[in-house]
Amino acid sequence: MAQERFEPRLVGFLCRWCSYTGADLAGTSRIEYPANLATIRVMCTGRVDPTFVVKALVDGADGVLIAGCHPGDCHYGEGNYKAQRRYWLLMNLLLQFGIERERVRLEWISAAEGDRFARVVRELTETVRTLGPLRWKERVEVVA
Amino acid sequence: MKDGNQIGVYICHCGTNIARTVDIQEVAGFARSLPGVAVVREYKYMCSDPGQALIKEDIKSERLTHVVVASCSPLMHEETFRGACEDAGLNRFLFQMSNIREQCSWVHHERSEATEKAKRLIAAAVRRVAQHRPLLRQEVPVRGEALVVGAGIAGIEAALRLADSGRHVYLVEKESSIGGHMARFDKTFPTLDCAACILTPKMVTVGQHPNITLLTLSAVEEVKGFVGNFHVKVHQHARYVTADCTGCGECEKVCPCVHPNDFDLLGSTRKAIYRSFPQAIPNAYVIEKRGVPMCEETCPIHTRTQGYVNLIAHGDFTGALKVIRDVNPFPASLGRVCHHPCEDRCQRGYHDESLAICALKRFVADREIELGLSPEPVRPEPNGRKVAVVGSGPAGLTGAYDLARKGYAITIFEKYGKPGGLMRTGIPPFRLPREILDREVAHVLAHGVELRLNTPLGESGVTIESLKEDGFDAILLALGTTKGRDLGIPGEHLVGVVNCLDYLREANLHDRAETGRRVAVVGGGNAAVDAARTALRHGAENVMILYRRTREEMPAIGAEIEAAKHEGVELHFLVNPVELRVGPSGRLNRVRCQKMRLGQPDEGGRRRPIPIDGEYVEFEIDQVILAISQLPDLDFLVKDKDFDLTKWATLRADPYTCETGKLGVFAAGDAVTGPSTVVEAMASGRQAATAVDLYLHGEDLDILRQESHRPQELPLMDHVRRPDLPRKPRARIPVNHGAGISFEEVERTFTREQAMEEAARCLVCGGCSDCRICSDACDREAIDHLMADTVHELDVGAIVVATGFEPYDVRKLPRYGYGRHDDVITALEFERMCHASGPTGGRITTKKGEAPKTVAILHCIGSRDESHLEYCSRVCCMYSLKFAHLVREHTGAEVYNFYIDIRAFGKGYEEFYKRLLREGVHFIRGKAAEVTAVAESPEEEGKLMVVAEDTLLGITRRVPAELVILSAGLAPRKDSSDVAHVFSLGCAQGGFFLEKHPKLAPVDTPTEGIFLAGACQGPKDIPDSVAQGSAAAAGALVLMDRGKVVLEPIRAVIREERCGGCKLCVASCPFGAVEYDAERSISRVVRELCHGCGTCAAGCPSGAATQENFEDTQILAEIEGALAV
Amino acid sequence: MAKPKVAFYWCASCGGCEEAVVDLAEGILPIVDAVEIVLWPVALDFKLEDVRGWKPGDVAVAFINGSVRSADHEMWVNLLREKCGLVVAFGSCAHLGGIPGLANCTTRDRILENKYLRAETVVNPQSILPQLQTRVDGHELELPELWNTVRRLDQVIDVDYYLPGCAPPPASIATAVQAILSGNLPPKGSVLAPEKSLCETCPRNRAKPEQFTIQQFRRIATSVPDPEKCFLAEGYACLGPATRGGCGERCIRGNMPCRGCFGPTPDALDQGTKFLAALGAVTAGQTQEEVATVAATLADPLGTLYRFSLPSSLLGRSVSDKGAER
Amino acid sequence: MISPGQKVYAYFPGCSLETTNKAYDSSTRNVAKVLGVEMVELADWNCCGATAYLSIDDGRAMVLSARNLALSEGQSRDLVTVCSGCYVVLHKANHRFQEDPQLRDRVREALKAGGMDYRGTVRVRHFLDVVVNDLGKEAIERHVVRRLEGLRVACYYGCQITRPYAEFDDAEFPESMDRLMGWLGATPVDFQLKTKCCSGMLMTTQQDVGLDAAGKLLREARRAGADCISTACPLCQVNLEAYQDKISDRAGADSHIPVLYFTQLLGTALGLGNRELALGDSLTRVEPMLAARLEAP
Repeated sequence: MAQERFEPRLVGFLCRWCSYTGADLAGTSRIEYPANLATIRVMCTGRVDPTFVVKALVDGADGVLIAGCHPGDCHYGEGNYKAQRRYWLLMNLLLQFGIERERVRLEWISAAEGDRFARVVRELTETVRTLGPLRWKERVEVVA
Repeated sequence: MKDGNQIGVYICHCGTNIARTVDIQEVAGFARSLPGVAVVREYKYMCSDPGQALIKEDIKSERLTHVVVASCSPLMHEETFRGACEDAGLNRFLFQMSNIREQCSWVHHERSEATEKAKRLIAAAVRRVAQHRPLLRQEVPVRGEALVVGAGIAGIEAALRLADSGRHVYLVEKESSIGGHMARFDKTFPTLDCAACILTPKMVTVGQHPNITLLTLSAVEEVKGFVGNFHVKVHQHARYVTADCTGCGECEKVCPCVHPNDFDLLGSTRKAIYRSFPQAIPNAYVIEKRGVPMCEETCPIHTRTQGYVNLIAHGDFTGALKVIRDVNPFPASLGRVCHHPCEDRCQRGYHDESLAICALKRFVADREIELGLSPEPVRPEPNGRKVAVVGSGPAGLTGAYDLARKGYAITIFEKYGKPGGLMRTGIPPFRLPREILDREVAHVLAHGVELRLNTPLGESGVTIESLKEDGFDAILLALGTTKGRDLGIPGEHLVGVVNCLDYLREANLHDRAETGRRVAVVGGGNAAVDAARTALRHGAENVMILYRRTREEMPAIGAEIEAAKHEGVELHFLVNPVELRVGPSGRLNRVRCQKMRLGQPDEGGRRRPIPIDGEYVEFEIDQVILAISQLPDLDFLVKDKDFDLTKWATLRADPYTCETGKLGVFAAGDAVTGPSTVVEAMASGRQAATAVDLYLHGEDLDILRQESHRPQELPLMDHVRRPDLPRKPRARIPVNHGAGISFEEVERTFTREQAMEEAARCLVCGGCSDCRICSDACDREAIDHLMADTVHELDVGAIVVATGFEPYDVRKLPRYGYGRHDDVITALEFERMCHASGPTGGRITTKKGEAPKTVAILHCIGSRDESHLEYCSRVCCMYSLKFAHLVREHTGAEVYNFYIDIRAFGKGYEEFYKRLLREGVHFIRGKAAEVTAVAESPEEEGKLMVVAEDTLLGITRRVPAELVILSAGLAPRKDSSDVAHVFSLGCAQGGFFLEKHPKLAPVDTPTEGIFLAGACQGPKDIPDSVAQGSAAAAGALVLMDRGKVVLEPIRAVIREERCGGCKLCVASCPFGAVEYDAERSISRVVRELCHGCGTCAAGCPSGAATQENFEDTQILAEIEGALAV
Repeated sequence: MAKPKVAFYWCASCGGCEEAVVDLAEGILPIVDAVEIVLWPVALDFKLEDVRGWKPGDVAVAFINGSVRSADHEMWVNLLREKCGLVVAFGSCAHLGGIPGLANCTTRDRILENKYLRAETVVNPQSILPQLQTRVDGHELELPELWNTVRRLDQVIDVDYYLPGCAPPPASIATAVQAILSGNLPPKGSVLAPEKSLCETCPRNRAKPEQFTIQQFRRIATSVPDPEKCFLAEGYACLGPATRGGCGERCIRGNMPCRGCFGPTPDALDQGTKFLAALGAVTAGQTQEEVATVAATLADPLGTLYRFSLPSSLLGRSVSDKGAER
Repeated sequence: MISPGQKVYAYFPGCSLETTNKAYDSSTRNVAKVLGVEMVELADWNCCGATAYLSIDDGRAMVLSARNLALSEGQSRDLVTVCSGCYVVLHKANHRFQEDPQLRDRVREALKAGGMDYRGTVRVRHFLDVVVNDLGKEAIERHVVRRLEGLRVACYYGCQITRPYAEFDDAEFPESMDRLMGWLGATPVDFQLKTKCCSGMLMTTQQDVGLDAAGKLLREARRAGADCISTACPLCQVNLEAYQDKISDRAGADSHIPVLYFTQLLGTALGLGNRELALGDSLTRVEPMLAARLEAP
């Protein structure tokens, strides 16, 4: 029998001004993309605490998306820059924990880039699908 | 989840929008299973009144503690449902929305997947809302003033509406007049009424409206604050013409500077002082100043070069001379001997050759002499102060000149029997004829300056003390350099070795200089070359210059070196004298030189000479003139301990204030700076004079220390490096070869014609040449060339952005030959061509001036083109039809429209199209491929051919046309991204500003209090722009009339009891809204300043900072929920 | 009436916590007067059987230090939990996992391999690794099993109070004991230390600028910090902002940045990621390249951010046996 | 030995420069020498993967191209070619490689078999781009010893050098070569067909079409008053120079005009001799024309 295709569970933190609006635009323009991502709206990517990302991974997410305004376009000036700095610090950390960098993605998606949002979700879904499930809690138990 | 929660979940079908792909029943069932959920209902349209009623009902009857609505995007209806909760007495923030339409049912087609995702989203919302707590909203007042940015038709409309309703409006416009693109149009489609007739009245009203403050030539630099309370910085560029201007136009008549007219286009021109168009508002002239040109910048005395050059070009030689004499008493002399750095970075030089500026200066000066005119000295009321100037060289004389023109009584003390310093003792007459020098010194003296000759500084003459006793309030020392530097080699003191300065002085002052038969001049500066040429004139048979570097490094003026060579002076390079030897006769007869090579450049940038070991060369000579370097003679002065020397043996004086160690004594010129050129010495003298003036007015000299900011190189003029600017080499200075080797002057001056032609080569890269004759022409004295830019700080409640568009640059589509074929023109150019007050006075014509028999109008140039503008520019079809009509009407020519589709979308537009069809305009369905002059058949010879595929006939057509109009698309302005940044707007379609909602909020932006109007939001025709202008005004008025705005409580909060005062939140806040309280070692949020981004909450390492309605617990719960399924 | 009985026990521990008790110096005397120490392996002889013999609740309080990483530890802490009224997690290891917790960035096998086969100083020609059972001349010897994952005390048994610090400062030990003896106790589960971060009492906080940027991170291993200036502002990853105060700033005064032994503040879910979030506001860089470059200068983030709290981090351990390297 | 500051490039001649277009090769190499541009021939280079193969199996064609790219990767030098065909194909390979993950894997797979790998970091350049943009006006003018004063040149770019990849000039109306000729003292004429079709392979398959296409170019160049046509592509060169008699007969109009590579004109201005520039190989009256128009060196 053919074994069932792995459907990654993804969480996305979207800034309210650009990326969340962009995601809505994908909707109003009816651009189809995989249903794996559940979005969480924040005012600015600057609000995205790396703790949230880790929390999501621990609670069963196989991948995480952080999406905000393009550099220079941040509604609050520089929130996205701070997000990017946190992101890179976090990437180095996750690597040491044995979590592949590809599972957590930072993207700049403007309110006008519905298609881009769809593409990013598609890509992330595919990437994580190839990486396979994270199943953090189980794996930590196994190695315990 | 807190105990006792009664959560209500409401799932919307949104007609079939959601229900089609999401299994509502299943989701509802799932929702019931969620902890804390008391009620689950689904309804066709939750946003409808009955839908909301359901919620309100349950809140009351079921005593709901929290509400979740799963429907469309919160950006769409969050406010609606929050309102519903509030109506039913539930705090509006105990609500959470779940977006299962835009982000679920509309983007996923597989029903099962969409349903599963809907469950996750709802679970997330339920968990989150359980953590919500009641919040209060804060109200802040709204200011009554409004800012409108951009004064095209949209901005004008918005401004008038606001002003008429009694609000004060600041209308900011980048150009010198309001009116925008519409002001350039002739007729408007489809009604064909004249644009000016409908626009001008509105413009006039704006100009006169008591409630409108009009700021032209202005740009918004910074926007701070928030809705209702914006703080705006506006930078207004100087107009250089005051409000007193009546627009009479006298200034325009006299202005010598001609520039391309970028308003009228089609190669028409305007003056540097101009008015875009007759109906301009404000109806005042404006001067285009691009900045300080390099010729003026690099001139040590900052002569307003372009000022006099352009006056010369127009034959106003007296005016030119006046401009020069403002800063320079020696035009004729400098016109001969100046090393003219002004010519080094002339923009004309980038195109062909730099301007012969120096020679032009000489021309006007010489002409005055020719005509026997003499300049009028400026003699103001004496101010009763006396200043002594010691030394009558260029530095001293310039200092005296400046001070005398300020009303000081000046006495100059000169060591030698004649005035002029090195200009006389150093520069030989064949370069600077004595009558010229005498004349210009006389002009300085004519300012009431007293000259005492043969009066050196020292016992034999005057001393600092004696001068003070004689009642001089200040003393300016301009002692110059009179001593030559020694080589320090054996034989230097033999008979026949003479120092250059002494040699020249004897020759120039007393016309008797002992000169050998074979003379070697050592050195590479101007003095060396002068000495060599002088030696020839004093009977030397053979003169050589020995220089240790090469021709490249010679400091002397190139032309002089050439002249010397021409006269037979031998140049020996890379040789350095090491010994002077006597022959059998016991007299000097040989100079032994070390051969040199060039090493690495020194700090001065000149390559250092390095001896080549063991390689020597000898020259037969009987006289050596040493011209290495010069020193001031300060032996007497330094006996006074107040004066001391630098390590270069020059007099120590403050480089900014020229003060010496002794109070009231200032110093300038070569004695301070070391050897320099005439003009550099003059600059030094001027600097000292300025200091003396300040000093005698008891002012603080430190203001001289402020580094006067040096403006950088001006942007190149557009036409530089462009083929259409004809290349024209600079005029050559006539040389008087007849003179041969005599004391007669060698170089001659320009002829009148030569001068005017040469001057006309100036590109006036400064925009305005700063000749200032317009000031004389203006009897209202409305012109102020020194006017400075101003920065306005405005407080406004609302902002309307109406910055408009720009036509797509058709040069980016070279296949249509714009710029290569004269008769391919843009739509805007055609608008001006039709315009009665345009460059052709309304005549439709080819470049040759003939009325075209066939005209082609190419639609969609740039538009609907993936590699240019992907979108349809909306108006091009209609204005192209308008053009077609105008062409028929004016010329009766055959008109061919090449179109993709005709988009006649507006009221009366389709009818207009029909009308054109009836008028016999040809329509070819197919976008033009190219415009070519390459003939494929004899009958095509000499014609422009428009090539296109006729998609109705399915054939390629080649249509001849005498005039081709490119209907360019509408593009975002080049600076749109900067503007977007200033107003924190989003950009779509490569630069058009993003509205809040494409249908429901077309003039709002995501930033509350900022509105959009007109083409800056997207291509638009006039009616739509006007409508948006009104709509935006209405939006702004709503805010202002309400008088207050409610701030969403999503602000950051820092819990004191948990804050350790690490200050990292202070660093993370982009709005400076967090302040640190050192007393209590905690940080605090200033609510009014907080914009609610939450960056500090995320970044608080101890978790003491949090964001209302986006608390960690709430977001973490949402994460759990999203993953719980 | 009889003195309350007190037990001290150590699991995976360095002995520093025992030292801390001794460091009470004469301060220990009143305690010794007030209580009867029934178990203290480091100081008194004892028999497992005796402890097994205790009745539940017999002993008032057990102070357990060290992290839990073997079957033997597990047996002991369960035993003590059963017999003692209160259990206090004593010191960073019991509280957070501590230094031994860093073992969670690799695997047991790799540790044994390194320790018994690879280490420079090891001579082990037959490559013998520790065995659970061994026969040595007729005797069956047992070794407790070493766990792959190190745990903090409350991941194994229920804990009443936490006494943080590596090691807990004598002063706070004294107050803790006093509190227990006097019986006026804070709510169960409390950490017996202040709730604010170290910066509040840090002598250098006043000198700390409100705005600063870290161009690159520095390490005390390779450069000497200015004794006056704020470590973080100088580019040292000082965990003070993300760490409870109450330690008496012993490290700071020794010109050593805070390494976080007191653990996160009550509102911080994860000491490491929280600190990392804070760094985002003060590290340099705009473009991805710049940012990545600066980030790369923070050596061994895992070891730096979780030096004492890896088992307490959200992720708990690394699943890569290369976690120790970077 | 390469002196510091000297520019170094990997040079990819391509097949036609070893056969029909030797002149292009030698003129390029010699010009580079004079300009102090080090052009190291790519060792063991192979077919660029040329157009024909692309239409049969682009995957494999890409592997061919990628092998060349792989060879020059890691030398951190741009890969320079003078053949517009090679240029566009290598470019295409690079772009496809970056855009299409499947293809990338397939190519890398194939390369692996040969013990090679490609990471996609090589920059492909046309020599014209290098001359005009890397060296630039000042550098060129400094080396000019024989200004082409009075020589009127029709600069012909062909279709591939700026399309589809307008990397260094406008796609439809490039001007680099015109500027270069200006620096050399020559006068570029307004040649509007500068990127129109030279008929490419049609010359061999549909000759009548080919002759007309090429004929248009020749006659327009004459009409514009050019003394010669300057080309940047081996195939253009052949199509323009090899059929001038046929074309003249067919059109009943004299369509003869000298055609030479831009490198040959550049070389002439740099003082290189006819041999070094292999002007003798030309099928048109290049040498007489130059002799007539220019002062003897």
